[in-house]
Amino acid sequence: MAHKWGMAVDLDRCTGCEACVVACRAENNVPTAGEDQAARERVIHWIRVERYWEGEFPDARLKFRPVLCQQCDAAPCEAVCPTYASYHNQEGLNGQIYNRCIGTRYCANACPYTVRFFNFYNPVWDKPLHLQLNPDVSVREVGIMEKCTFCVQRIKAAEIEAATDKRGLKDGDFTTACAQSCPPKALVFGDLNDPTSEVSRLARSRRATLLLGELGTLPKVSYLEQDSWHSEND
Amino acid sequence: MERRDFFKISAITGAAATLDACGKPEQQLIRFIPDEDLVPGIATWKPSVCTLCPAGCGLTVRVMQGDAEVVRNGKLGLIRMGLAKKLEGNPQHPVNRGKLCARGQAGLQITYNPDRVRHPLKRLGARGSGEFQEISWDDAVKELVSQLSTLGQKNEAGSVAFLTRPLHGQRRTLVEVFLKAFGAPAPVSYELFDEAVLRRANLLSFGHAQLPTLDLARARYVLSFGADFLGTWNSPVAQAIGYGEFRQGRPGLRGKFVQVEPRLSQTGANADEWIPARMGSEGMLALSLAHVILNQKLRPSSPGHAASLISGWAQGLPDYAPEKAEKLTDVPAAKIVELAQEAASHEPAVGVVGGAPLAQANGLATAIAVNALNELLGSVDSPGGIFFTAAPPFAAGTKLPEPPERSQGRFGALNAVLQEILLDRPHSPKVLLLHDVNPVFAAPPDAHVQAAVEKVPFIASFGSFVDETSVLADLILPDHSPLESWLDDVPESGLLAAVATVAPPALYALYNTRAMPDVLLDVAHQLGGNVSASLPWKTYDEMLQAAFADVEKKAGAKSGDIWKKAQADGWWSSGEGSAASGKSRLSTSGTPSHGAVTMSEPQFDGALEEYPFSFLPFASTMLYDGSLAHLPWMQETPDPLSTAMWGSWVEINPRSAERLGIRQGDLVEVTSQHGKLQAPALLSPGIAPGVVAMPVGQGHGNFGRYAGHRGANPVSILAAAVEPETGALAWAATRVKISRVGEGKLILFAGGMRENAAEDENR
Amino acid sequence: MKSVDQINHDLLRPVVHTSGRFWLVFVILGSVVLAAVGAFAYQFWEGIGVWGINRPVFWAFAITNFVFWIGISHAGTLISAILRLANATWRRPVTRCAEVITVFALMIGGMFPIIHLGRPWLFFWLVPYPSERQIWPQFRSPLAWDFFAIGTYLTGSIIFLLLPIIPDWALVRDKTSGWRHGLYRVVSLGWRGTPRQWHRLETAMHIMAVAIIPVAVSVHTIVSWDFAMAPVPMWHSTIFGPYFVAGAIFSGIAGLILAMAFLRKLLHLEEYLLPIHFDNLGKLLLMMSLLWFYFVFAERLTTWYGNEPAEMAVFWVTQRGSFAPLFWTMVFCNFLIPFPLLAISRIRRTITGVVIASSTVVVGMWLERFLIIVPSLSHKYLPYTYGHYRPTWVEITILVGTFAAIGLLYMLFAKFVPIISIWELKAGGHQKPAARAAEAVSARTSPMGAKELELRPES
Amino acid sequence: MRARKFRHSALILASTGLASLAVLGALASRGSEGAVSPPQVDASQVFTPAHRTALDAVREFFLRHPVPVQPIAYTHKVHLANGMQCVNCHTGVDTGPDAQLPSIKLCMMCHQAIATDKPEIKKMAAYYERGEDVTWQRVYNYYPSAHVKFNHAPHIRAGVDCKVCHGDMTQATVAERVVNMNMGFCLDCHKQRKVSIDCTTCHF
Repeated sequence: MAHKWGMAVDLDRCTGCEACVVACRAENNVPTAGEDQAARERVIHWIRVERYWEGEFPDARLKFRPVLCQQCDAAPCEAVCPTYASYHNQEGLNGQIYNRCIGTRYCANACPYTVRFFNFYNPVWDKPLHLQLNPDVSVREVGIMEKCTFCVQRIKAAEIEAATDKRGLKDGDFTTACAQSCPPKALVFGDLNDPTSEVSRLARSRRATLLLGELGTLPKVSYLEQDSWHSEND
Repeated sequence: MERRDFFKISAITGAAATLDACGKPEQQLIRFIPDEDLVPGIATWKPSVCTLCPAGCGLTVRVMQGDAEVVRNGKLGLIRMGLAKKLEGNPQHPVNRGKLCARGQAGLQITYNPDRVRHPLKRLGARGSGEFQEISWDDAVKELVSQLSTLGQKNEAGSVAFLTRPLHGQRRTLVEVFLKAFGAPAPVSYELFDEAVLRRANLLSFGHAQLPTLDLARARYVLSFGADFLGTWNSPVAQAIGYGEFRQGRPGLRGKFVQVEPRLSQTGANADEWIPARMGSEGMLALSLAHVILNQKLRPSSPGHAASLISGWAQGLPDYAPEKAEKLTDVPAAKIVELAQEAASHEPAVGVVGGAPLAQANGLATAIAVNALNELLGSVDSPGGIFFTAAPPFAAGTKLPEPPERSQGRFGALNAVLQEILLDRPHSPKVLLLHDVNPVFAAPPDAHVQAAVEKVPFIASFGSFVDETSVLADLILPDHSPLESWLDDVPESGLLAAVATVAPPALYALYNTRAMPDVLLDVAHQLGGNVSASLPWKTYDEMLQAAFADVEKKAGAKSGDIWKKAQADGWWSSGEGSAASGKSRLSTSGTPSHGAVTMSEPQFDGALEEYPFSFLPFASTMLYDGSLAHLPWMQETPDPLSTAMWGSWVEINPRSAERLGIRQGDLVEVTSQHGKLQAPALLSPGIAPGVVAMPVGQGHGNFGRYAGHRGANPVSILAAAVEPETGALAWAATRVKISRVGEGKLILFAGGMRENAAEDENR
Repeated sequence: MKSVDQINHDLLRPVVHTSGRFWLVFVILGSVVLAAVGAFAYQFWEGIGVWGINRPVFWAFAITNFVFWIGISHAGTLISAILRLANATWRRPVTRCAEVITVFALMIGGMFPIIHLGRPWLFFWLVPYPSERQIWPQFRSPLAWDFFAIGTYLTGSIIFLLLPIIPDWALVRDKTSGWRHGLYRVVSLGWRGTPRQWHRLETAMHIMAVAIIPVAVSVHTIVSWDFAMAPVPMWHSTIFGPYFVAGAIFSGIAGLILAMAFLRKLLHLEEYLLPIHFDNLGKLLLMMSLLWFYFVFAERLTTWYGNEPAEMAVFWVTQRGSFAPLFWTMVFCNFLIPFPLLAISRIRRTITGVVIASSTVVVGMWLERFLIIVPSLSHKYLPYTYGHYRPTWVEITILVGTFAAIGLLYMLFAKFVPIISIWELKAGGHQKPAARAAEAVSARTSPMGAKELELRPES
Repeated sequence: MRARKFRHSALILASTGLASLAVLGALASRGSEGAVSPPQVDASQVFTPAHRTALDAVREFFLRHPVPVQPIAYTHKVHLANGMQCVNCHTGVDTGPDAQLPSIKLCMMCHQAIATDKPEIKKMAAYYERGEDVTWQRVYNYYPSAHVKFNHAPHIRAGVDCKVCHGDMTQATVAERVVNMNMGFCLDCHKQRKVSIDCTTCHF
């Protein structure tokens, strides 16, 4: 059976530490925009930890929510791309084919999660910072849309490795950079078509919800909402 | 940095550079013969150690073949070498178990930082001018040796000061032995966020001058007094792993987490309940909780050693009845009772204290109060409570009980040296050695660090970067980056078993740098005599091996076994104290005798009338204490709460802001008795009206292109107040006033959110 | 009724005689256009980052201009086609001005989908052609639909414009000598005004007139679908098709009125472009203004009543938030100002009144496009990703350039083609085209009468 | 009239002629391009995927690869004739994504002794003396704007002969780009062998 890569985010575990954010930058050659581009709202973070305040002092509360490409099964970004740069592959990934992208930015508008990012200029790395670039991942040039790929390079590598020793992929053979780094294990990546995988188990949790699920985008990332605490006294 | 210039390079289709540099002019450089044979495109994983904070997490470095531009015997060329591509947690390491925090992962950018010092430097211009000239290692070392030996001849060996960041493992041993043999005073280690108060409290309470290990995974109720244990305090990764289990690791059982602090930290943001107690009153709250528990007999009162230190405990802490405490802490009496009952009724419940509450004049009392509360809750050295990790049986170095200097306030020690210099005492330092420490940035103005340092005749720095302190140096002997060096550490906390971490260099040195320990050994041998005799090793790894040989002897292992295993895995455990038993070797036998501790009101610098706000500097989640401000990844990763990037900000409660006519993003001036600074205001509902908070880390005058001249440094307006008993800097004991001065530049990742909030009110 | 000579003289003057003022205007407009081209070159070289767009506001000025100019283009063809089919005689001096606007506005508008690309040099990937990559454009994408819609519309309008020009070019050919004669000899495709030619021209024009109307409607509907197809607050709406078409015709008429006013002044066509024309067009404009207001009201009311959180965020940011000033300016420009000016017949009959109304409408309609695009993009579903937008000099230069460009193109056109359809005008002065053609058989005279024969050097 | 007619046609002819000339000129200029730029140190202090010159950009747009000039005239023919295998020097090709360009150490293993008198070998020995490696130029590589992540190992496992993509090296002296590896080339083979033609198979 074909794989169906998905992720579960346990908001009760997430501490908002943003280890995932940096892990993603390191893994996927996400360029550094620099101060003035940041001021122009052009920073690229394939995964971000959204935070929402609730209430005012002293009852103010904060909610963290890591948001990355939801890899929707009915992705609005795919249909609108005139060149198939954004498309759906057999494993349910929203492929982003950089070389095919002509930069209409239509996909970014169509995406309700605003998780698509654009290279407004050619990225630059002050030497020798470029030595850290991951050879397994493209460096995107000016005019190209980019977004979370579920670390497709890791998927491919794992598949090739599995094929080499003539076996199928098992749950936990590999994971995405963000999930790998997450200290409280808030991010769990895996195959949703494998009912025994941890991600499927979590996706079935009573706490599991979909982000903007009402839009019918069929995201493959499910969020496990925070539990509230109640002592057994009451 | 001049980005616009870079864009000038960009051309029409914008894509020619390939990662392997094919068909690019670099290809036309000469190539040097590679030192190592690698398989192209295949990653190898090498163990290493994270040195960015004291937690001592284990790393695996992803190394792949690449082409680096290097200078070999004067010629610029390419060499094919193994390059570090990514830092990840070492899956087997007992502290971080394959996980790694944001800062740790960004450590990669230290090695590849464009502003690294690439070869030894000798000062050209005036001190602080930053004009240096390249010299050879031989000359550099000769220079240092001559300076030292001249002192030796004038038998002024005592007037050598070694100023360093807190050292771990054998590095510390090496420096200590070196100075001892030379006849110089022990090294002075300094960092802003000093845990001396807690260490002292733990020494007095439990006999360990050591940070506790939190067993969150098994706790059911966590009461944190200002400890940012998920972000920057103690062993954040280990604690975050435990937190995950604490929340959802046990089916049907979800622990409750209460955070007591005046400003919601990243950790507090995850709490089920936030208690914004008055700054410096945390200890009183702890005592009040104890009072309720004792009074209502919620727990068998078995007064432990910590409890016996608290005056009035035996009488049931009459001064801290909830009603009285309410006046002291601003926490409603009813809430205090409720918390006490919850804590008592949910075993195991644990209290944690760290950070700002201890950076007060009453810090030690506060720490002991929480220790006592833990004893009352029966959560010391028991599952779901706090533990003290054993240390591996090294001969020299990190023996337990901790060397007393570990519970000495670092600021006190630093100040002592500075005073010597400023007052021209006899044997005041003539030679100052700096290692990876930046007191000019990280010490309050009244310490007059710069003035003192400038008075020292000769300064040598081992730093890899020219920062505010090392810019004053006469000689810079650049250290390898951590990934290029032999690393070792002995995690103080964050795990139950005694562990020794060691790792060989993950990659060959990119530049003409040398590891500080090797240089020190070289110097020792050139000095000869006693010094050279007490340090017989040629290189640091020999020394490490010797240390491990010692362990092997004790453990009765075959010589070389542990050494090899530790290198292969990146760590080795003696098994002493184990997760299974959940018991460490706690004994209050080592506790020094000490009189009763009386909890006192916090002392603030500045009159309430003139300076109405308590000023709370806090460790930045990304830039830590400022030592990571030179990493572009850290600059561009949004702060978890404010989403601010590339700058600093002043956090203030919307109500206070409204009263002062301050709007989001306005440039405000924060003034204390000791100085003023300007930064954009950030309105946050997560801070008490009487408090303004500011992240430490920005405001570097001289720390590379990414950190230099950006934001403001809150330390620059702090009072030089100390916790009297330890002499640790009381960095949370300053009052300030604040006023609007104009339009500020506040860069938020969630830049558009504010407007909507405003509109919500419009409706 | 003016004499044939008089008409010929007046309407051919601009073609055969070039004043110094022409060159002055030419230079001014030309340099503005050059500036815009320069700005684009800069963007092309540096990357689209030189614009003010950001995340999440990925579209702004470029797409606004695109929709705006496509809208303007609906002036012509639609109006002249309808008026032709309705056989409204007052249309005669107006039709060509209108059709010209269509063609040029389309050319300009059609450029923007390419200009706004991150990698404009790859625009041809929108063209379906078999390539070694073995991959085709994505036909589900509204942008691909745009490509075909605009392509069709442009071709159609060009034909629709050129057909009725042929007889006039023939006339110019006959009235001139030297290189001009040669040039018009080529372009007039050997028009002799034979009955068969007249008959074919009539038929062709009728076919085109009928065909172009659905095309025009479809084009702007498809343009509206660029937005309506995306799940973006206040975009994803069924009303967008008709809303855009109405808006298009609205701005189109306004554009036409302005163009006519300029021509009237610059080319001294006072006797041809009469107040009656402006009055009639003014009536049309009034109707469209009401229609536009109705659409806006319907759109806003349904949003507000529905009270869908994401949409309300956009709703409020336009009604009260940072975009409110622009929004209310738009309402003034498109309704509150033009409505009285056009409703009161005394003002409407004065050309000035109509012109003022039209110019506010042009501004207002540009704002409308902008307000459809930017507020929605800057306030999508997750408040964490809300954004701002400020244009840069590059975008502004390009915008100004488009207006200069259409002016320039219009001038040049008027230089090579009689801007008022001479033969139609004459025909208007005589009898119905069909009868005219029949008569032409016997006398072998085009409506221009015998004089033309004498003029022919061959005969 | 006739004269005028003639003038027009002449005018049209002339203009078209000029136009075509221009086009030809352009083509010719591209044709003459090829040899990589002379040795130079990369001055720029930054790494960027941007082109250095507009000409580079145009070349890449037309997918014209520079013709590499090898510092040493290495002949594949001779070495293969002597029974060496591709993988002997291009290590890693059967286990990983990339094929190694051998370092001079490998060459010198044999050429300490073998054919030391040959001029090219002398050249190499000179490199070795100077402690330098040979600056081999890669012959086959994708333009980065193609964003292709090609992995040799699976292809070799699938029994694709080296010569399918690299030509018959047993006949070649200095390696040249004899096979034009465009997307069509890859796709044809993949379709033929019924293996994935999903975009993310190669592009990511």
